[in-house]
Amino acid sequence: MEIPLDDTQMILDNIFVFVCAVLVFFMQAGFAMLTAGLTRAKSVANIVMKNLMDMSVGVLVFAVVGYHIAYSGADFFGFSWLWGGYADAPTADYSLMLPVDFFFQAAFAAAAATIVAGALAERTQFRGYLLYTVFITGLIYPVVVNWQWGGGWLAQLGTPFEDFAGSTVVHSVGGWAALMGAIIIGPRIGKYGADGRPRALPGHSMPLAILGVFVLFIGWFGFNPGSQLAADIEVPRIAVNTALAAAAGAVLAMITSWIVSKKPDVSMAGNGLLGGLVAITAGAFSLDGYGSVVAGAIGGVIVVFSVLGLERAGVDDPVGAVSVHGVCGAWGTIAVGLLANGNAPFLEEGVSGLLYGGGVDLLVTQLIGTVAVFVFVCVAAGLLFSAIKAAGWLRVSPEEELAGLDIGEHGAPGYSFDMGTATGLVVDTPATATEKV
Amino acid sequence: MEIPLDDTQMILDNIFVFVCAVLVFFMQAGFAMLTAGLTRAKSVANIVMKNLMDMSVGVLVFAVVGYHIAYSGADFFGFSWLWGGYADAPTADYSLMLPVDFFFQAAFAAAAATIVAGALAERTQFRGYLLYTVFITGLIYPVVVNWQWGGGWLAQLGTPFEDFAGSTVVHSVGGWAALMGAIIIGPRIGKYGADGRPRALPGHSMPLAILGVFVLFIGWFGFNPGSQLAADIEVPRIAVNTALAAAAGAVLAMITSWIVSKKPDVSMAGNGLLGGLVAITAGAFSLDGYGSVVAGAIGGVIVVFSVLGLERAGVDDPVGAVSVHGVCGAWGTIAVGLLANGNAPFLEEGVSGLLYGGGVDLLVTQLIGTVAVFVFVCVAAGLLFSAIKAAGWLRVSPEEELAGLDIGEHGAPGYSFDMGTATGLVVDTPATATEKV
Amino acid sequence: MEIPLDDTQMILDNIFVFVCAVLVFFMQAGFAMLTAGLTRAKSVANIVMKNLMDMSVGVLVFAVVGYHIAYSGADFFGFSWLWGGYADAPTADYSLMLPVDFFFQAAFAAAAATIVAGALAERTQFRGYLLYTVFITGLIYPVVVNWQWGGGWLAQLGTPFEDFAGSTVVHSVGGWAALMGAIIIGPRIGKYGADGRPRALPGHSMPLAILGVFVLFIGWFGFNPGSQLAADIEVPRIAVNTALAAAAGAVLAMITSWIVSKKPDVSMAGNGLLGGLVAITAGAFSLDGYGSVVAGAIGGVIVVFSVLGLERAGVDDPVGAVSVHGVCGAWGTIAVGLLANGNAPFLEEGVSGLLYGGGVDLLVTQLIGTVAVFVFVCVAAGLLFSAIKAAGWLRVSPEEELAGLDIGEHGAPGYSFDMGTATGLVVDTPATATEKV
Amino acid sequence: MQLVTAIIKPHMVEPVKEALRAAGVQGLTITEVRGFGRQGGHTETYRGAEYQVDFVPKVKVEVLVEPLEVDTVVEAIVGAARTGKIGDGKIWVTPVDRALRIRTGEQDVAAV
Amino acid sequence: MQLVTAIIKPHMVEPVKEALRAAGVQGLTITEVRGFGRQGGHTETYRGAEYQVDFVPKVKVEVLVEPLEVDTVVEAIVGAARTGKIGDGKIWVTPVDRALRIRTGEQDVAAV
Amino acid sequence: MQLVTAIIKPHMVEPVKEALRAAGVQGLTITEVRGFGRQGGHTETYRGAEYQVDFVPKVKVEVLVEPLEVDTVVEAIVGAARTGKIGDGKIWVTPVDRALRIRTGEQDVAAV
Ligand SMILES: Nc1ncnc2c1ncn2[C@@H]1O[C@H](COP(=O)(O)OP(=O)(O)O)[C@@H](O)[C@H]1O
Ligand SMILES: Nc1ncnc2c1ncn2[C@@H]1O[C@H](COP(=O)(O)OP(=O)(O)O)[C@@H](O)[C@H]1O
Ligand SMILES: Nc1ncnc2c1ncn2[C@@H]1O[C@H](COP(=O)(O)OP(=O)(O)O)[C@@H](O)[C@H]1O
Repeated sequence: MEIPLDDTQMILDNIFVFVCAVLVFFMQAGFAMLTAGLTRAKSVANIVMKNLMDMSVGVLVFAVVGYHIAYSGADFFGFSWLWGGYADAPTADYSLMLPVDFFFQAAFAAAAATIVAGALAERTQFRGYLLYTVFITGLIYPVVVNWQWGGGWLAQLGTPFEDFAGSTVVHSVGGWAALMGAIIIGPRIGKYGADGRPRALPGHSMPLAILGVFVLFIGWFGFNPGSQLAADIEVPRIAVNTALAAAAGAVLAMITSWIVSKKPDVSMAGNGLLGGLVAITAGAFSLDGYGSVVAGAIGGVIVVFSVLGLERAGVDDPVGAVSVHGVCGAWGTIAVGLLANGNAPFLEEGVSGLLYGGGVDLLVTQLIGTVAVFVFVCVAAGLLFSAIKAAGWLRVSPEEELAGLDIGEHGAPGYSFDMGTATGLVVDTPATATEKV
Repeated sequence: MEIPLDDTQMILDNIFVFVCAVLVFFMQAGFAMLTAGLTRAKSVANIVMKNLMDMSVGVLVFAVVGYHIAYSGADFFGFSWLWGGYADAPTADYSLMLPVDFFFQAAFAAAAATIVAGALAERTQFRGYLLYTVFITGLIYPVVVNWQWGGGWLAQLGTPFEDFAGSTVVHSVGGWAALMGAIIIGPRIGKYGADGRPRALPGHSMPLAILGVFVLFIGWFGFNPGSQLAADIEVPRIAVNTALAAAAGAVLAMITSWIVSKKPDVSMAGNGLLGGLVAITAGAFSLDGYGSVVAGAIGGVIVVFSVLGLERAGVDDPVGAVSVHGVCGAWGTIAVGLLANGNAPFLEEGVSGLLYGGGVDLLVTQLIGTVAVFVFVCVAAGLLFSAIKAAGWLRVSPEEELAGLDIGEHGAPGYSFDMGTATGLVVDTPATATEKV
Repeated sequence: MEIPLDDTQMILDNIFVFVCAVLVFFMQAGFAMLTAGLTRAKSVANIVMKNLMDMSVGVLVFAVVGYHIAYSGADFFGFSWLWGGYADAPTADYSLMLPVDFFFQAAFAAAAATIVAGALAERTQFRGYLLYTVFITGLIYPVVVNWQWGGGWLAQLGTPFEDFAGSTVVHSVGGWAALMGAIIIGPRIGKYGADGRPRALPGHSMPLAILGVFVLFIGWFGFNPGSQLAADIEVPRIAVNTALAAAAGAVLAMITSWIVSKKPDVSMAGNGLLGGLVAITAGAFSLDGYGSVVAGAIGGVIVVFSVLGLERAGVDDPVGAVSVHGVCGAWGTIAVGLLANGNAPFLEEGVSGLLYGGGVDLLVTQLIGTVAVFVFVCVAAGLLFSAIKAAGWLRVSPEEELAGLDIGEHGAPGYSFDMGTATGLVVDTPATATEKV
Repeated sequence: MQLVTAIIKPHMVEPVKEALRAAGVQGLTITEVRGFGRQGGHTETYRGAEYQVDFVPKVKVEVLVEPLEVDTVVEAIVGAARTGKIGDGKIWVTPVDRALRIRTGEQDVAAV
Repeated sequence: MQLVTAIIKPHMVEPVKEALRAAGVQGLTITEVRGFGRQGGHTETYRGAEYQVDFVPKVKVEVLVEPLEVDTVVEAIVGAARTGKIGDGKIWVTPVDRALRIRTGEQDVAAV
Repeated sequence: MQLVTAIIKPHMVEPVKEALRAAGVQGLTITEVRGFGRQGGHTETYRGAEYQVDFVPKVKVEVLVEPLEVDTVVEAIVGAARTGKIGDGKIWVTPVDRALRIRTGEQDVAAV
């Protein structure tokens, strides 16, 4: 295909996707802060280091291997394109240049990789984590992308699988890998009492955690609208759907946690917003505003119960990665089969979900894709983490875990307050003795 | 109006406003960090939770009610547009699509709502705050928007009210609501000594606070340039005016605080930058570079004296929200009446302020708008907060306040440092005894 | 030159550079968090204040002086353009409007200025730092810009100096100024033991530091792609080069620190990512993907050895600013002379580096430029810091330094944790006595 | 010399300090501590799970006093720190063999 | 009355508290401290430079007990805190002249 | 046994530790504390308002020593921590009835 290089609309498409990709890369900062905030201070340097390195390693591995598996279908290694000359190579289907397509996809790959860090936090060896990163960005994630966005079997089903921005392709892949990792590595020391009941190991900083949530929220406006892969009039609608689902997820998670545990839990509300976002990621294009609110709201409810259920089932996921990305990703994918609105003027194809009179075809497809990815990722990640475990690279020693991974893995603590500044110089006191309590 | 859907300029306008809206939503992270940093650690989870939820609740309420009050003039409830089909609905006056207009306006509504959180920090019940959020995003803010941007009476004055991006319509609305809230709820325990003199209750983290300032600064480049509602050649000039005013505000607030209190105060300089931004928000289009510097600089000076004055008057506003948003918002609106430069080539209409030879007409209009909004918001917010107070939903118990709202409202502290990590493992010492001080 | 104001491509160019400038301004938040995280808690308010004020002062000084020195060649002071009428003034060479060009350049000037803050952290008087800021943004940086981007002698060499986005023009200027400052002010008390050997004074917060790294990473996608000064099809390729170099820098710095100090150092990996970015800044346009990986990877290795070498040489640079910006900036500039790929289809001019068969011409030019800037900045900054020192404005008293600059310079500590919240309420314990270690 | 040690509620630091100052005490040292006692802890909830926090924040106040003033000091503390609610804390007095001001080397009573 | 002070490893707080509770102790106070001892510190590396950290985190436990129960209390602590590895910590017992409950003014044995 | 407690300036921890080590001391425990005394506090300004901070950061050093070494230890601390400026701090010595090493159960002199 010849690209009209002087076409402003084409340039705009490329610039738009570039900007969206930057927003998606920004999500790395959000993941880092969220995960740091929801885990303990003694391993905080380790967790941000894992975030930093899964992005760095992931981008390189995806450049030479993953991207080619995902999209070429044939060439598994792609050193050649790095040589240059890729500037005016368009991708097959779109008016996008190859580099901008790679840039956007690499940001997605890094996001899929980093989801796992939180679920394995506070107990995973750094080298083991690096090894995992190589395989998820080089093999596991790319294979799933190939199935769908690479034009593979999911895209070729009678009723094609609809996963607009990756509820399943990105988030569930990360989430199910996180699930397998968390199961295979086992819970943190102290997570379960002698009686087997879960104990709270509170995250050390809610401001960092919620900062992370806000940053992820912002990044999602690159994730979903950018997945349109063109600057067109659908973009605003996709953004609104995304915002509505996020808001609904946060509100419903807050309400649910309020009912379940008598107080509105801060980190649950944050997880709920993210659950709402994951839930709308598959359907950001095909749902209407109502559908988006419903998908997000149910995502928010699901997150709370999923977190509690996994905890009771003995899966220790300190940040709720499995629930937010895995479970809500599955829900979001299935939600398309229920709520896709093909009747609204904006969907020319007219593919609708069950509740909008489209019959069960789409729903069945969505279920097939969801289950297929679940099975594939669980098997692949299960083998991967089992191999890392067998090599003795998975879990740190109990001594190191109790002391925190910062010193053990990286040589120095993540926080070092000077004497006299940790507690500040200010004693917090009411003004007068009459205000005694 | 028929929209030419294949028009790249029209697409560009929509994409531009979308990107600006994302920047405005990013301000939520800025507000959260600023407010968290300038308040005490024991209520830090509560304050970030309030920020998270006013955005989430605000977006939903604005979607179904507020947006329609603001712009329809007739339909107060707007469930129908959520059904779909809104994709190619243009707004009346612009080439913007309905969803992008909503997305941008929703970000503004969330900003107006969240301003109040800081002023009421450390003592407001969470449920009371939620209730307030519903009313400001669903009613109070939309009514003011309707007056001006909705084409209401302010826009229809002989010399129309000029509030480009919302010094009054957004910031003063938040600021005056914050003022009424702070008055009605009363100061924090310990803020005033037995002698009635104000005492400092220092914010717990300057890095978080200044991070918030930087994020808000960045977000403002969505707020002001985006308010042009089109990607045109005025955008860069609006951005420069915004940057100059922010810089002048920060520098002047620093100098003022240096003179007033012998040291350049960090949080005041941050407030000054924000005061400069609020002060240029009304005039970002109609002022020239000089005017922008002057408006911002005076904003920076005002902030310092306003903060001190309110404190002495018994109004406890931990983060300076009333001064930054209310007072500087009023100043910025009036500044347009003084400094609008209709002589420069860029303003075709040629409406000038008093100091640029335009006479008093514009100034009078600006004063009318400023006062009208002040009166309306004070009455409306006054009623609202009084009602919440009467319901017993406004203030937490003294016991809870002293212990911090994190545990009382949300069940767990916002910070949980492990023993041994709070203070790090590193003793901060000079190398040798010869460096004794 | 008449600008076709109705040309959508021209508007797109301006909007694109505006968005990139916002990303570059966002780097200020990154610098603030990085520098705060890598220094001690007792001076944290001071360091974020310095970041806030160098941006604010820098923007104003650059507006009235620096920008005109940089680009006019004649008019050293530029008050007039602030009057207005600058809206439709195009810059000479590009289709950019004057305000967007200024906005972008001002963000660069602020970045150059703020680099120094980290190297002088924890011991520099605030007023001395302000004075420095005026001179770097008003004189030193603009002169170097004039040499190259202003069309000065570096741009007029036979083989013109190639510094696409400013490895030398921006980063080395900041880095060498930081070097001179660090030498002239001397190391922090306690940095060197009685035996003269360096001691670690660990930064107080790795999460803040790595947050800063991520934010800088994001900002760089404004810095490099924006330096194309047009929305064209080269932008995505520049972005990919930037991402590859950053990733390679992080990975190689991690590996190098792992080898050198037995553990993968978190802050070094962060520095390495930044070193990779600085190293690709000069060649983001002219290198291919391989070259970018190589340039970034070597940057990552250099950073580690440079940090260690400077420390041993007695230069105390708490955050590695000299190594990241100065040394990697020089490397990146020279790398263009080695790795520029003029053979790939995307470079019409066909200027290649030594290793790509282009001979030594470009390499010689690059060395000339690198050395010239090094000499000029060292002399100019040397004089500047010596003068500030002679005036007694450079270093705080030992008493103040030991107690931290927050109280001494700004009157209050940067952190104030309430009693009972600093350490949280939660005792971190394993569940059972059987897990004794 | 004697050392009076008191465990009090954190927000009582200010009134206790003022009461001691009024009683003529010229110096004291405080430490952040956490207490377990009759007051009990409280239940917190994090991510939907309840957990028991047994320790509550307290502040330890230590005052070195000459024997004759011990009663005054104890009474001053009690007077300022008592709310009558459970958890007000404890005071204990221990003997001190020797006291010394580092700056001057002054001993015992002259040291405080 | 006597005051039993123990320096223990931070993660021993919970078992020690449980052991003391089992031994009938109704109250105690803990403080975050840092210890220097035979256990030695450890080497850390920051930005490529090694440095020695001499102090390790410990927790101080203070229990006011009546003289007859000192042995029980000491044994309870030892039983719970001993791992046999270097750094388990110390216990010391000091005399208390007087003890008092702030809330009620109860003295000595009645105060604990 | 005796317990030597010293309140010193935070940046004196290192020299005091070295002096004690040189004097043969094998272990000690430090705690972050805040002191009120003749040194006075200082005035801070926050958001334009002045306020008085009465407490200054100090570090408490505790050393368990056998009676014969008390003087050596006290002198070592004084020698390292004295600057002659107000606020250098205090030392006090209290009797210890019993001392014990948790790891081995060794008692008294053998425990330190
Ligand atoms: N036996 C004890 N030894 C040491 N400290 C104690 C003891 N008993 C109580 N405390 C301290 O005193 C505080 C208050 O005791 P508590 O029993 O809760 O209430 P009250 O002082 O009103 O009886 C506790 O939090 C703890 O710090
Ligand atoms: N002489 C001492 N005085 C006060 N505290 C001490 C003394 N010796 C040891 N400690 C404390 O006891 C802790 C453990 O001592 P250490 O010598 O490391 O191991 P162990 O208790 O197994 O002999 C130290 O970290 C320190 O806090
Ligand atoms: N009576 C006291 N009881 C307990 N601690 C005291 C007493 N007096 C002073 N201190 C502690 O000693 C520190 C230094 O005392 P200060 O009076 O300021 O100076 P100096 O020790 O030089 O006389 C105080 O900050 C406080 O921690």
